[in-house]
Amino acid sequence: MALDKQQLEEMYRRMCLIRYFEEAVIAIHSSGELIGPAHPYIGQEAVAVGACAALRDDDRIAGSHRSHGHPIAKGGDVKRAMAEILGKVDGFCKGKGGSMHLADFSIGILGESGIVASSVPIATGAALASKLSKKDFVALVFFGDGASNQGACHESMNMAALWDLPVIFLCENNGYAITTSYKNSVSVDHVSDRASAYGMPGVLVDGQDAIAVWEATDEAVRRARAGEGPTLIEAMTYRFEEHSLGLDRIIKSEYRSSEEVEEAMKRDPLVIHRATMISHGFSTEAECDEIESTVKTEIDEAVEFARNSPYPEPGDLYDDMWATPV
Amino acid sequence: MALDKQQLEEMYRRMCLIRYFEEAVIAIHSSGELIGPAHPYIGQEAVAVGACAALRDDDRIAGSHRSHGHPIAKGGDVKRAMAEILGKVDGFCKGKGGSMHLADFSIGILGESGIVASSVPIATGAALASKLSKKDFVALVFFGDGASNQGACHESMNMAALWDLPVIFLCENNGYAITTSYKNSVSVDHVSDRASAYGMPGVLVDGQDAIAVWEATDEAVRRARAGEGPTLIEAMTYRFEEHSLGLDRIIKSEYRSSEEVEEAMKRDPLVIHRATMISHGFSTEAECDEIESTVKTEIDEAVEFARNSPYPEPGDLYDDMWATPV
Amino acid sequence: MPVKTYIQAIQEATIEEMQRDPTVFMMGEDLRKSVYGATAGLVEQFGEDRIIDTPLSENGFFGAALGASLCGMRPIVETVTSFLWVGMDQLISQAAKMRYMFGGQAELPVTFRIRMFYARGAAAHHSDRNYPVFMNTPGLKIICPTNAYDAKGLLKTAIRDNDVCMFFEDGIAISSRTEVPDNEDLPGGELLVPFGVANTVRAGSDVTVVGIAGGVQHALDAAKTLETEGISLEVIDPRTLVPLDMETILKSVERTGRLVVVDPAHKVCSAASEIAATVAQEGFWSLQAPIQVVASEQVNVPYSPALEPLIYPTPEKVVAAVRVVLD
Amino acid sequence: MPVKTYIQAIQEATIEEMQRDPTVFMMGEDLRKSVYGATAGLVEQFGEDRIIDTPLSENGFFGAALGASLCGMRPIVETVTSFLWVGMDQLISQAAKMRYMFGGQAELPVTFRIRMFYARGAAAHHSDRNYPVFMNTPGLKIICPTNAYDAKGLLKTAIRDNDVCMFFEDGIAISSRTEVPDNEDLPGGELLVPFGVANTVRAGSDVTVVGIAGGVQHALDAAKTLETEGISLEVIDPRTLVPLDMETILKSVERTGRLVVVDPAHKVCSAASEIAATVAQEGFWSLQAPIQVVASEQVNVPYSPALEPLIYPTPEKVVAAVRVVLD
Ligand SMILES: Cc1ncc(C[n+]2csc(CCOP(=O)(O)OP(=O)(O)O)c2C)c(N)n1
Ligand SMILES: Cc1ncc(C[n+]2csc(CCOP(=O)(O)OP(=O)(O)O)c2C)c(N)n1
Ligand SMILES: [Mg+2]
Ligand SMILES: [Mg+2]
Repeated sequence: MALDKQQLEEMYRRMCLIRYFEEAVIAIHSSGELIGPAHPYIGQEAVAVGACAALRDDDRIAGSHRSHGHPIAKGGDVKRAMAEILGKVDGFCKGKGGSMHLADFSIGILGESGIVASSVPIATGAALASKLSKKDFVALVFFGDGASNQGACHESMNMAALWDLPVIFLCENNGYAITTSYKNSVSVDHVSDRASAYGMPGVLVDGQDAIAVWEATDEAVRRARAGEGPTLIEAMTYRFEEHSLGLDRIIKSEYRSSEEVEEAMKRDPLVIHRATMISHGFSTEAECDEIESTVKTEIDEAVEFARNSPYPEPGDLYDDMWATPV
Repeated sequence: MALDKQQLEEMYRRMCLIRYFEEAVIAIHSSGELIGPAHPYIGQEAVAVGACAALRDDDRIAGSHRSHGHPIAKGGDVKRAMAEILGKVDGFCKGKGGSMHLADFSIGILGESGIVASSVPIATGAALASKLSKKDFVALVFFGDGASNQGACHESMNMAALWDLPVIFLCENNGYAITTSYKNSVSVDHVSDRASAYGMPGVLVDGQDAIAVWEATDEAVRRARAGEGPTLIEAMTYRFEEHSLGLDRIIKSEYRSSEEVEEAMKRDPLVIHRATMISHGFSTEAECDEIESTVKTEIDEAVEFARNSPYPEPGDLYDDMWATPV
Repeated sequence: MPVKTYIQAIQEATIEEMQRDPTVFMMGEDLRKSVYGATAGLVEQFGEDRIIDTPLSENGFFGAALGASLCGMRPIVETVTSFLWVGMDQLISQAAKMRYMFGGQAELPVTFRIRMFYARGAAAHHSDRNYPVFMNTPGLKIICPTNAYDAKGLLKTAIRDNDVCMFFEDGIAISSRTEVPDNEDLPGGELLVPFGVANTVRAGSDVTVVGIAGGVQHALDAAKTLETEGISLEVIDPRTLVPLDMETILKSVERTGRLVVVDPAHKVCSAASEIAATVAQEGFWSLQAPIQVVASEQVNVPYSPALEPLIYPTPEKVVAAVRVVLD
Repeated sequence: MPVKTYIQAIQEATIEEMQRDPTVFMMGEDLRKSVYGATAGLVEQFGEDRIIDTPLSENGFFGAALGASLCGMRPIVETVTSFLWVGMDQLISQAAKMRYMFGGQAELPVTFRIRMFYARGAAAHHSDRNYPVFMNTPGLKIICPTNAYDAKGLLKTAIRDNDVCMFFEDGIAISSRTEVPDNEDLPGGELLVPFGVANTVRAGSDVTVVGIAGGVQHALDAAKTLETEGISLEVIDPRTLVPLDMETILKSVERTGRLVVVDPAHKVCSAASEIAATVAQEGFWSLQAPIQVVASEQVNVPYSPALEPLIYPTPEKVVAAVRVVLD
């Protein structure tokens, strides 16, 4: 393993950040403080964190609707993330984007898309910019198993392969698109099986194991930076919560069995990562506990910060529409 | 070979029909009688004819912008096709569609699309109707190498494979999308290599050999009718003319070498088919000549018919907009 | 008379039409589990062949619905305004144009049921009110029911119609409840609301207020407020935007001389603009005051609960517009 | 002063901006062989990295252009109106919304150069005049140059602008020739036409005629015809539809009291409707006659040369409309 103690602990810290962040969002939502949709990332933390651990600050990421985890994994400030979700001025987007749009361009977080798969071409374009401007940053886009069926993915992968773009297509296969099993929406066994149709490597990886995701991404990043082109990675993961906050009120019938959910939850990515750190002698139980409790405080502070941040003023409505106002 | 003399001769007849039809269209265009765009099918006749020879009248086809050949191969009336191209009332579409829209629903010609790849989902839906209504007709869609890069193809192939739809995706790889070599637009060696990404058979076939195209299509039709699902066929072919009538005035620089064009034109699908018929003892030279001359007359008559057909009246303008007028 | 929600009305219309005609079937995302609420229990009743869950491929399955309709089927497609952009090619180049382009050969009995969310913190990506965009290209019928009665009656008409119908389900109207008669109490035994016939929801004499989609309720609320001041609004709900019953609107303006149009869509090139322009052309001599359009601010939909409510029409904005035309 | 075609003007603007700024590059189909005429020789001059031929994947490469623009590049995308539908998701959900949605972080200096073919027998699939559709969703600048001078000056402005610009190249205007000054004869050394400033192409006193895209020429032709009868038209070319210089239009209507708007787009929810609606709201008291809109018939574009010409505005239709407003 090429990761050292500090890196592994930072990964653990970020996974905890995401987990507690999401738990806070769920609590806030059920209190009625948050009205819009929000899609918890709980259960998938190892994917975002493993992938972003292989990236530099100037590498770009783009995400999806289920995208609280991605910006946090990339190093985004949880205070500003939480403020955004509450629609406050101190949010990443001054409250204009919300849960599905947590961007921080200053550290390569190009934002997410509520329209499924719509950020895949955007990330491909970021990689094109890297190539054209002879920089060596890479772009990585997170998208779901459901998203993989959109034409936007096909077009982007074809272009990226044709032009050897430094882009990583990271499909988070959590088994479902809302209630639709990926077995009923993807016509082959694995999304990564489709890589060969573009002439790029397709890598299937355990998405509950942050280190495995890091390894696959690290190799894809190496390829990308070396000008060898794109990689399609499929991380098998699971969403522990319902599709979206509030949707549990709508989805009454079962679309996944409780046995399946229970089984999947046994492979908690935080537990797995913590166990690896300890069993390999990188960290002690106490050190891990310490990380957890620091993160808990950080999230409490983020909620506090977000709650105290003011709402935008009516006069802010038209700001940010145009670079040169019309 | 499972084709008999009559079938082979009918195939030859249709290939000649297409060839002479297109030559007549070119002549008409250069005389200035035709102003809109038209995309000659010359050089690709074996694809349409070979494929349609495997179809029944109630099977559906859909095509592209380069679609004079497809409806003729399916048995469409050349008189009405020519009248349509001249914008006359006796045209298939009463002059409202023109060169890119030669539909005759009564014999399964669902029409074409000027928007590249846009008829691929339509054909997929026709196949869905076949399945849902428990009929056994199949749908076949012709599209180009360029078209294969559109998201619409990806989405359609995935759905067709998922639902085992009786549809045949027939990619006519004529090497170019206008001036763009397919090597610069498709990131793998062959479009048919992409079939495995959907879990359907991918068949690469010599598109200059009508019999080879028929064989591949016939097997795909068998599969489709048996409920075994879709097939992707890639027919390697070549367009002998410029992309579009009139465009030769625009495309001044070479995008394909004259050697390449000459080499390709040596494999004229009409010559190849005629030679097969004769060498296998199905038909004599005289019989083939006879077919050709009958067809020539037929096309002359079609031109005559089209020229004599009246233009639509101004009062026809709003007809056919709505089933129930607004 | 039983009171029903908008969603119930939609579900009833769907069930009745599916029972009546075996070629009617549904396509969409997560229909079987009824994520958008109007398809609960349908798969149990009609089977998987008639309630089809599609992959996330709007352009692909919109087109597949069109293709199926060309071969004798009558698909109902469920989707959301914001996802229409993804399938726009099939909607404009095929759905709107095929019939004409093929000289009338193509029958396209497809109904797109389109949920229109807004005003609930869903941000710019899930708050489109884009029916005006589909009015520009001829070939699509545009239906905007504003209550359960119309939702049922118009949906049944749409499913039976042989043209492509785009049925916009206003996210504000969706929670409303209206009286919807039982079939046995109806002459003819069923509820069918014709296209192109506006509904004068409230008769009045001072100002004509045309409400579109969620705008109708704002108009009615404004009417109530102004009633207390002795100002009488005539509120018209066009119900369908293509075809559009301009006659009813023009006749009303003839009497009132004043027009306010309320449209939750973005103002520029909105349905409200179209109605205003038509009245400025054909009803000009009736007008005694400037036409007022109350539509959404020309700004993307902000997420923040502090900003989003500012952009949409409200009863207060309608009241203010009425005061302008009466000034 | 040298006379240039519209296409030459576009090519000149492109070359000047590419020379000036190394981050400007082009993406599109068959650019290197200049299938649409305005990119001839560019790949020889600027290399394959700056003149990129894309696969047939409009949604994909529109999005890639946007993504590249977020990382410091300034793409010019060449396409055709009718292919915009295919890439609509990227245009509406991303291009129009990203900047606002991300609180101003996203700069999107992308120019879409969009060829607008019509009136040449290309049938319904290749004859869209769809700029009004892009006016409804806020976030896109819409530019409609009607002559070579404006084409050059507005394109240069668009390429330098940090917002998404949609530059519609009218297929009728394309063959026109206009005087375009050489750079050395210009103060500042280059031709830049600002957005949001309408051009009063012809001063007049009886009727204000606003022409959009190809409509300007019809208005000018009508003006010539009517001049002989002593009727004086003021012809205004807004040049950009977003931003739209309503002030110039309203001021003109204040003087003439009469308005005709000529728009080759389909009439319903057109740019003409929007202008008419705005004048009916803000310029009402100036109006002395009904506003007349001369736009395309609300029917799909027929292929037949016997039908197609019937649907578009013509000078004769403009003359007839002017007679109505003077009646
Ligand atoms: C184009 C589009 N279609 C439909 C939706 C509604 N929708 C939101 S998330 C989702 C499922 C996405 O599934 P997947 O890509 O697997 O991501 P996951 O939710 O599992 O993380 C759907 C259908 C959407 N937002 N955009
Ligand atoms: C969506 C779309 N983009 C671009 C075009 C312009 N165009 C017409 S034909 C064509 C090339 C098509 O290539 P291919 O699919 O290989 O078919 P071929 O012309 O070779 O038969 C292009 C780019 C179009 N009609 N539709
Ligand atoms: Mg998923
Ligand atoms: Mg080709």
